[in-house]
Amino acid sequence: MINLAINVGQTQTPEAVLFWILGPLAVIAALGMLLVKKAVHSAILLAWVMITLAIFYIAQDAVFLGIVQVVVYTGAVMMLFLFILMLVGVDSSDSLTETIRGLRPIAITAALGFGGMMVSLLGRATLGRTSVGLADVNAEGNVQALAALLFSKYVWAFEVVSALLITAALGAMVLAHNHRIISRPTQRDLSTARFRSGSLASAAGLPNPGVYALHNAVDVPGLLPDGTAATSSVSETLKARGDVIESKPFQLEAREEEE
Amino acid sequence: MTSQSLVYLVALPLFGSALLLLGGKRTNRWGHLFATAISASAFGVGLYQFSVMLGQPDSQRALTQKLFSWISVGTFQVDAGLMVDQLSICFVLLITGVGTLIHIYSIAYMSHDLDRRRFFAYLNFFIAAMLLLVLGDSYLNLYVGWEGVGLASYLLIGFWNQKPTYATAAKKAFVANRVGDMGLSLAIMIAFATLGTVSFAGVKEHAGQASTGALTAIGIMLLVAATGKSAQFPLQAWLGDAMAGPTPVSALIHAATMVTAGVYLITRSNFIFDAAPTAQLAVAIIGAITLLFGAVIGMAKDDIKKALAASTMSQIGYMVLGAGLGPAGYAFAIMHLLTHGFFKAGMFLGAGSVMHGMNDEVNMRRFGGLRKFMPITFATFGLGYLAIIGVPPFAGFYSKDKIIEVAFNAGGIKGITLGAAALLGAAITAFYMTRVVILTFAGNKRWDEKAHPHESPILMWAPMVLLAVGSVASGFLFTRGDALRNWLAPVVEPMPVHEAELMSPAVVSILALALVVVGVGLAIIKYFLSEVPVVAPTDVTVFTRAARRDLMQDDFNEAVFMRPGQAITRGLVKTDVAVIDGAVRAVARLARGSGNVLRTTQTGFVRSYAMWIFLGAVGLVAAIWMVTL
Amino acid sequence: MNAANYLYVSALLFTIGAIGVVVRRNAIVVFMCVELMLNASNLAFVTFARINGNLDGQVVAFFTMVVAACEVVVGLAIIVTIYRSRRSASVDDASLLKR
Amino acid sequence: MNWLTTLMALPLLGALVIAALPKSMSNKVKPVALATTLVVAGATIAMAVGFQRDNVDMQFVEVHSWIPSFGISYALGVDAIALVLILLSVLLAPIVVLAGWNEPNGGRWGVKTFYVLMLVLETMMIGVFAATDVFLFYVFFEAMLIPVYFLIGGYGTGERAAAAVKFLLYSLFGGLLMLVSIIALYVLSGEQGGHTFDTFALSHLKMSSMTENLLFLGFFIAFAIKAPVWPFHTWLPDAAAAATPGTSVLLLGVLDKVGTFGMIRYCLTLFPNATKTFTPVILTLAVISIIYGAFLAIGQKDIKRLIAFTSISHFGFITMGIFAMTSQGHSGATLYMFNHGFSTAALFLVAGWMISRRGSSKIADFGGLQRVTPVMAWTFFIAGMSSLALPGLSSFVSEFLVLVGTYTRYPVAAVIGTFGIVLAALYILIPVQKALHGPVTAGNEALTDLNLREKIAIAPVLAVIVALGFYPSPLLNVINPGAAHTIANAGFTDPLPQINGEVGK
Repeated sequence: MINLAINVGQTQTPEAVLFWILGPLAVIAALGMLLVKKAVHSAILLAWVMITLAIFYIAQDAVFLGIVQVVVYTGAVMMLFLFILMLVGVDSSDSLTETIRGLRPIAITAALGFGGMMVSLLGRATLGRTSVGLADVNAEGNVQALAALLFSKYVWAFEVVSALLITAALGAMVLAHNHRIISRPTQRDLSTARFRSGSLASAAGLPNPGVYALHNAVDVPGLLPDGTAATSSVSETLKARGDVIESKPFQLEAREEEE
Repeated sequence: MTSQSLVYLVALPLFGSALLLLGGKRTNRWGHLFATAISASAFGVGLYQFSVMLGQPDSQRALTQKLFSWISVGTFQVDAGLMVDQLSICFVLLITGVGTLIHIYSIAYMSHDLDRRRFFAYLNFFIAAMLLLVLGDSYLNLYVGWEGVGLASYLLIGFWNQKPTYATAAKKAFVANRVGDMGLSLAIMIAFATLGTVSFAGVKEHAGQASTGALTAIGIMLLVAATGKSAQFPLQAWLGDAMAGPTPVSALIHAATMVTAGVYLITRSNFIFDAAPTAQLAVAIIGAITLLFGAVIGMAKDDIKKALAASTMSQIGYMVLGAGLGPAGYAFAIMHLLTHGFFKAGMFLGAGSVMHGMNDEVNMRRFGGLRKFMPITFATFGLGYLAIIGVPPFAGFYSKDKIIEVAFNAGGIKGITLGAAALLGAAITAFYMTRVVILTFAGNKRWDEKAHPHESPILMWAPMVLLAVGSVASGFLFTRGDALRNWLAPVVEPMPVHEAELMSPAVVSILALALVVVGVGLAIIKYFLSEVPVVAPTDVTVFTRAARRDLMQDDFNEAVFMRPGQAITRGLVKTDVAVIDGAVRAVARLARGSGNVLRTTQTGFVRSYAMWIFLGAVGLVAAIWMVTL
Repeated sequence: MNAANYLYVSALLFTIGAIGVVVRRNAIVVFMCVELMLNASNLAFVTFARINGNLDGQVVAFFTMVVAACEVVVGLAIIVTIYRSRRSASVDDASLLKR
Repeated sequence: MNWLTTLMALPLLGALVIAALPKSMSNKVKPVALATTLVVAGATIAMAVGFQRDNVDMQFVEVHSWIPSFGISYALGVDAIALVLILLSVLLAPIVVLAGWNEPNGGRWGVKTFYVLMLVLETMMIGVFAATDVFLFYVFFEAMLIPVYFLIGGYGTGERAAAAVKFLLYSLFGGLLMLVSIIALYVLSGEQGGHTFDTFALSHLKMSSMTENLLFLGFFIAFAIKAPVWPFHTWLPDAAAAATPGTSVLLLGVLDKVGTFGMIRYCLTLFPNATKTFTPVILTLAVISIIYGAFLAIGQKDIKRLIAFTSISHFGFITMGIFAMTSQGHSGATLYMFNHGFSTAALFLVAGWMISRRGSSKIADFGGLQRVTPVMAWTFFIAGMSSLALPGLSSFVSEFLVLVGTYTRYPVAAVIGTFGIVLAALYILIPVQKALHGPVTAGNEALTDLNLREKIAIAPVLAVIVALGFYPSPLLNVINPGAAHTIANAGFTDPLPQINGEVGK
């Protein structure tokens, strides 16, 4: 099935059709990335662009790369972005007005200049030959050819890159790890602290967020027996980010004393 | 004919002055006597040389002594050589003779001065320098003596330099001399460039082949040097102020010896001037102008020393005029120089003794009637006076009239103008000299209270008497059988006296005497018969006022040279600091300024750095784009 | 269809990525724009591989992907640490190096 | 026996000994310094005796390869001119140490550092004159600046830091220009035979006139800054006024001579045709320096700046002598370098003593010193006379030779130069009158006269000035062959007198 799809892609017109549909879309998506306010939206648009590129790779007989692009790059790296976005604040949007005076006009003119010149250069650049195409090279399959090349000519680069990956991983861990100054309180410490702290109000533990309330999200504080919100039930980071939703609407109204 | 003793003439006084200067306090007691002995011994050596020369036949009289090769670079060979010939022996005897007399005179005159040792050291140094000047066998040796004498006059004029005016006078004298020296060094350079040698013999030998243009240039430059040293017309402003020095100095340097160095230079380079008629004419003209210039100033000066200084300037004008009249005039110029040496030095010493008596009063309007109080001084001064105005039996008559006669005989309008100027000069000389004598010795007393004039001690009047004898007899001795002319003949090759002279000697003499009588009469009327005011009258003609201010020579010099010079200096100092140094400081400011400008690009925002990177990329692409255009 | 067309798309994407880096203030968006630029260059590599008929282009693209991955990991770790200490992911806040 | 290396090693040895002296023997520092300089002086005189006068090429030659890959060799050698200048610097050193006995006290660093710097400077002075390898010459040329910078900056007076920096940057700028030319030479020599820095080899390089002119300019501007020629002179008065008198003597007496020496040794020999093309310009600059320096000297209020400006005028004479290209001019210029060294040393040392006694360097603050301190006044007067080239003193012989030499080829330049001697009279006599003559003004009554040490220091200087004035031939006989050789191989001959050439005695 795959080969069929690939062969279909090879012929002249379907590739052009593919290109003329997906190309502009990718460019629009990229432009969208610039103009959209919310970071999440631009992340999504970037994912879209990456998928288009993957398709282009496959269209250009780079099947292995296309798959890797989808699986590794878009799959892992983009997801990492979203994960970090989650941490930093999904809805953190920054206003598009420019703070540094004079930066935007220069940037735009520079970009136009750059793009214009690149395009005109590419237009004028004579490649000297029509595209040779990878048919004969991928004779026994793109992956095998790539592997042969990778482990013959570029084996040294391959080893170095692997070392780089390991160091990157270690580096990220070191960077993101923050050393706890006070030791992590054990269960025993927490319970003695609950009972030793002046009032026993919270000795029996506090209601978890979302309990007794109509909204079970993690950012809505739980209710105390007397109906007021237990602020300590929402995690510190959410409170710091100010994402805690007002629990008033979810509180039970005090029922009139019928009996 | 070489001689081994010439060097002592210069070495002795040099050694004397060095010993006194370096000796310091220890030599105070006998310092002055030692110096006088040295000067006398120099005179002795001079006489010995003279006697040796007398023994030689006419042509080989010149004695030379080569000490060592002073400077020898490529073709520029100068030996430290000394030469005495007929011309320089006259000077040697004059310098050492009059010098010794003045040393004796100074013993008494400077007796109360606590720096006497230093004074005698300077006098000896002067004698040494002057002897080197006249004994040098090349223009460069002469130049060393020339500047040495300038330094000596600077030291002696500024002897009492604790008074600022005297120090300024000394500086003025040295700078004026230096301007003249510039002329002399240029002359030497032209001589070397055209003739390849600077020794007198060498220049004389090659003078024939050189172009008249070069010779005229050398002549003019020598004239500039002469005017500088002998205080002739353009550079004469310093002589009046030079009277700031002690009177023996004025007598020795500014009457007898140094100021005549210019005449010696012109006479010594007669071969150049004879071959460059225009230069010779210039010399005569300068002589005539200074002659009148000095005489006019002499009439208006109340300070006795300044009056005598002005008269010296005018008498030297005569000598330069004589020297400028070609071979005929050289002998008479030298004769007048020698006789002037006697009577002018005598008169200066007389003035010195008058000042000594009147506790250093110089204003003649404060003298009067000193005849009875200082008989010897009056007598010697009188004899000198008679000699200078040219009364027949005395020395002045013989030498000055001859110059006037030669001036007339120069022929043509040149002869007449120069002769007339000389005659007029003679008349004016008679007038102001009589004025000096009358104001000082005749008439009624105009002294201020403290003055109690007395005759000066023997050590002072003895030299004056000797000089007086000299001023009486010397004229007669020199002209008896043309002794001096024949003596100088080998040096100056006199032309045969051509008959077609404008006036016979007798006519000239009568004419001169008549004018002298007129001058004397006028002076007697003005100063002897009428009352002489103690304070100089102010309502006087513009000529007298001008003459009192030295015919505006100082104002002219200050307006043309000094003030513009100071302005240039101040301007250059300002521009140097502002422009050239400013340029250097501007470079420094530029560096710091550009540093500030670039600093503003560090905004701290990551995005602006990103922009710079992106602009770099754009620049790169643009370059590629243009290259592949 | 001439293979060079892909190069035009890659150039455009690259320029848009560049503007994004310069203009946007949120660190993560800037980071994404960098990723976009890398992808654009990967596309160019692949296209040239196809034009020149050998796989070197693809190998380089492959390596670029790996390096991009490492870069993202470390970059995001840095952004997190900055966020943790500074409570803001805006690029302009970290401007202590101002003159 | 390689003389030159030992000569250069001796001062360093002295410096080491001084540095090693323990705190307890700190009063021994000055005697050791004096002893070292005297030993070096003695050794140099011993070497000079062995110098053959008529042998024109380099003597006492030592060549050891230093950086073979670039063809740079540690090559030393001395011709007449270099020998004379080494003698000058080596003779001045003990005089400066003896005269400036209490100069180093009160500096930014200790007394030891002062003498270590001084001795290191002496080594470099010998090195710069003795180097025959252009690169080695350049190394010494730049290295010399460092000790002087610290001497001015650390021990000077007034705004010494600014003056030191200005001096350093100005000379460095010149040095860099020269470095460009040296590199160009290296490259050129690479094309024509092996890469070399040897002066002799380089002087035979063939190069187009354009490159030759540019290289010549590179060298000339560096040397024009060093020996201050008119437009590049503004650093000298500041440096001289700020430095201690001893340092100023070495700065003016020897360091500036490196500039004029460089003109003879490198500009003339390496680029003869360029010299011909640039001579008129340089002569005008020299004449301007003479007149400009003199006028500026007349207008100065500070005594050290005045002496500095007189030196600028004297350097104008030296440059004129060099580029007049006649044997008189050249011998005169070299002799002038030697004489000027001593006359400025005398002037500066006495001025230094006057300033240290009076406490101020303004000329107006002095007055009537003739009465209060006669010996000091007399030494200042004689030094002044030698500075205005009074005949009978050494400067006259050299100045007259320079003027005569210039006149035979460029009469106009010589005439304007001669006008300089009148200005010289002014710029010496005005301060002499203000400081020495006139009544004893306030603050000058209690000045003490020269003590024995100072008299011993100044006596030899004045003796040399007077002796060379009357009998310059021992020095002239050494200089003449060297000068004639330099001119001959620069392709010049003396202009013959205008009459038909045969020269009478």
